[in-house]
Amino acid sequence: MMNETDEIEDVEAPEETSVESRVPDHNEAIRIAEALLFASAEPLGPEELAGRLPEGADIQKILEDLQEIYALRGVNLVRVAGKWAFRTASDLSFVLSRDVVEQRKLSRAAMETLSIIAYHQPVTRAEIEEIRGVATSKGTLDLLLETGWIRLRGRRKAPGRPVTYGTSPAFLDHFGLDAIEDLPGLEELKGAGFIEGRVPSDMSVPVPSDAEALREDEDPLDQDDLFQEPLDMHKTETGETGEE
Amino acid sequence: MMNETDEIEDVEAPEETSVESRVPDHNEAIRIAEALLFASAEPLGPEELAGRLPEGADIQKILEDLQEIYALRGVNLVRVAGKWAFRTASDLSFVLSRDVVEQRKLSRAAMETLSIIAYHQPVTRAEIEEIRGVATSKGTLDLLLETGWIRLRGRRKAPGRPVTYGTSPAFLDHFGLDAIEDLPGLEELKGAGFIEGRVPSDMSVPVPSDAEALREDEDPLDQDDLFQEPLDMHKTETGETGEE
Amino acid sequence: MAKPLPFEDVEPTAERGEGEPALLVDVDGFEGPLDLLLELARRQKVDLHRISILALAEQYIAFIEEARRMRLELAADYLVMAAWLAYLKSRLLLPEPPKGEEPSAEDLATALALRLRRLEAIREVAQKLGERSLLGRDVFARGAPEPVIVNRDARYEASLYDLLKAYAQQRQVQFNSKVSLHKRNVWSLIDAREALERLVGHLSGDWVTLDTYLVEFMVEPAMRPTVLASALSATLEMVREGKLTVRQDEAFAPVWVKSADQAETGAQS
Repeated sequence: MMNETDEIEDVEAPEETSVESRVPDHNEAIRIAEALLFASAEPLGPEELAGRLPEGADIQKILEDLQEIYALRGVNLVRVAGKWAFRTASDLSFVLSRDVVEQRKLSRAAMETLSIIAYHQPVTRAEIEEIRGVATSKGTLDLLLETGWIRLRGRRKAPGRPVTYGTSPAFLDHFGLDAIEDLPGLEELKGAGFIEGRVPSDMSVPVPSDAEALREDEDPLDQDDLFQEPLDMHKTETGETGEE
Repeated sequence: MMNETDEIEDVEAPEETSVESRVPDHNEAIRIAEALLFASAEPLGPEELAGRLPEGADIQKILEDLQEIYALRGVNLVRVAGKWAFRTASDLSFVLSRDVVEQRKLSRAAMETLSIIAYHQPVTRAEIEEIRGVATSKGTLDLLLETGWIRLRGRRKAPGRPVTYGTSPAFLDHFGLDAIEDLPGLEELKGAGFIEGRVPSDMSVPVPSDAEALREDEDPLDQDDLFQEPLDMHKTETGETGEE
Repeated sequence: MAKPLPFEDVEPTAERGEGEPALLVDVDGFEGPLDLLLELARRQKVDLHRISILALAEQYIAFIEEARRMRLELAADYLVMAAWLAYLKSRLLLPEPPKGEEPSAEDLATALALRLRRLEAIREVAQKLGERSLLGRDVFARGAPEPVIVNRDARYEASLYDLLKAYAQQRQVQFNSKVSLHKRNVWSLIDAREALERLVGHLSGDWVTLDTYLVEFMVEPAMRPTVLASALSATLEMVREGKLTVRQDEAFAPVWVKSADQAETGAQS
């Protein structure tokens, strides 16, 4: 018995996947990925797709092919927040915006605050105020939390342990960004020295960073914080916590 | 317009109509229709599309072209109730469903009913009720049938010809019994502390039998009985039936 | 100071054009002193790198004085900034003292210029960000998402222990209920009443213990409780109706009955 188990390892070997033999499968995999992405309002990550695609599907290639197929169509495959989603072509906004039910525009103060959080994250309220030269109302931060675009990250390891803010994947999705490094004008800001990493440069932590992992100078949120901001919580976690 | 609709049949024939002049606009109109249909929460009718498409766009042709473009894709343009919508290709519906196995505990009522069926089989619903002293809901028996642990055996040769229930091999399997006769008898139940106190001498626990063969007092099931229990059915067949 | 409304429904408060003196005192249009300073700096129409902080300070102070002359309510931070700029201005105008602990006036001016540039920079990117193709404004997600259908396949769990316990408990309940049903022979209240009424007929004003009379009804020993209970109840009822008198000398002592004096002996028997 024991010495027969060797067979098991060989089971997967025969599929040498020379591209030729893969083509029909590849097309089928493209169709599957297309259906999945098309059906979903939310972007899907490669891992999520992989779980549904035939074993051994070349996800990278599938996505590239799909992107190309749709490049000139009225619906495009775009990459947001490291995931993939179909979105209407941006040049067609003029026909579609008519549907928009009274889109509320972020006020200048809120937009500025959001930008500071995006470009300087993780950032504390005091730092935001320092840059804007004016007190930030609680309302503005609450509202940004409510949009789901910003989140409480942790607490700065500093006197008073102020809460640090950062952006969420929903922020990237809303602004059509693949990653935080794609923020417009980021390089210029860095070049001008306006975005100073508080973290020693040898740590190679990108500035700004919306990574899940906390930085050296951040502590996790306290238990209380999680209940103070139910709006934020139930964006990131699945229910449970923030429910009252 | 009307006399040109003949074209529809040879859609694939190289578009001879004055398409040339129309092409750029037509393609743009297709893109717009595509985006509108994609983004709309409801299927769109030709009139609704007409309101958004460039003046003079040939809606019929646009929809036909779109339908053709998507015919072999993972997403198809389909007509629903006279309106149009994109839908996942029907052959791919499987990718949009996921099977989740949920562990559930049997209710006390179900457990009691099951135990009576196990010990007293073949047993009718009325007999179960007599032992339990309460009415047995249809739901409880359906649920037990769904577990696959009980089965309809036959019909009692008695007025009303009530259905008789018994346990299945899956029951033995689940409860780790080699045979139904391995269920402990009265003395063993007492010995194991399941029954305390005095037991009247005339009371006994039957020796159960789950033999395939019907008993003297059982008739085979009617043809109809086999279709009365869809819950039981879709255990054996693959999905399809039980979808609502 | 502008009220920090998170969303504005109207267009952003009028673009502040140049050369419109009325705007000079429109403090409401500004997001704090730094914003006001930035606006004033923009009016110098020079690169922020080459801005004259001294000139800027003078303009700001003039602005604030004008505003106060018009009795406009000014938020404290505008005044604080004015005071600080007045101090900076005086230091910039006076010869620098020998190097001390404090940063030089030049350093302070440079730091302020840097802050202004940084604010301007973030404003620019904020604008660029807002000009992107925004989801829900310019680009749209699937309007009718087709959710993944989750087929829940319930796998039921039950242990042999639970099975046996469920069975044993029911059977035990059944044994117990059957036991009492078979063995219990109840002497009902009605039986007791009839028997007692017959008894009253036989009584001739003498005290009789209830027990002696009841013995004949206790067909089996198990019936004693039910006979006693029913008889006592019936007795009490008849006492209430004035047909019987009852007495007990002490707790647990025999119960004595006799027909009441004015008892009509009822023609029942």
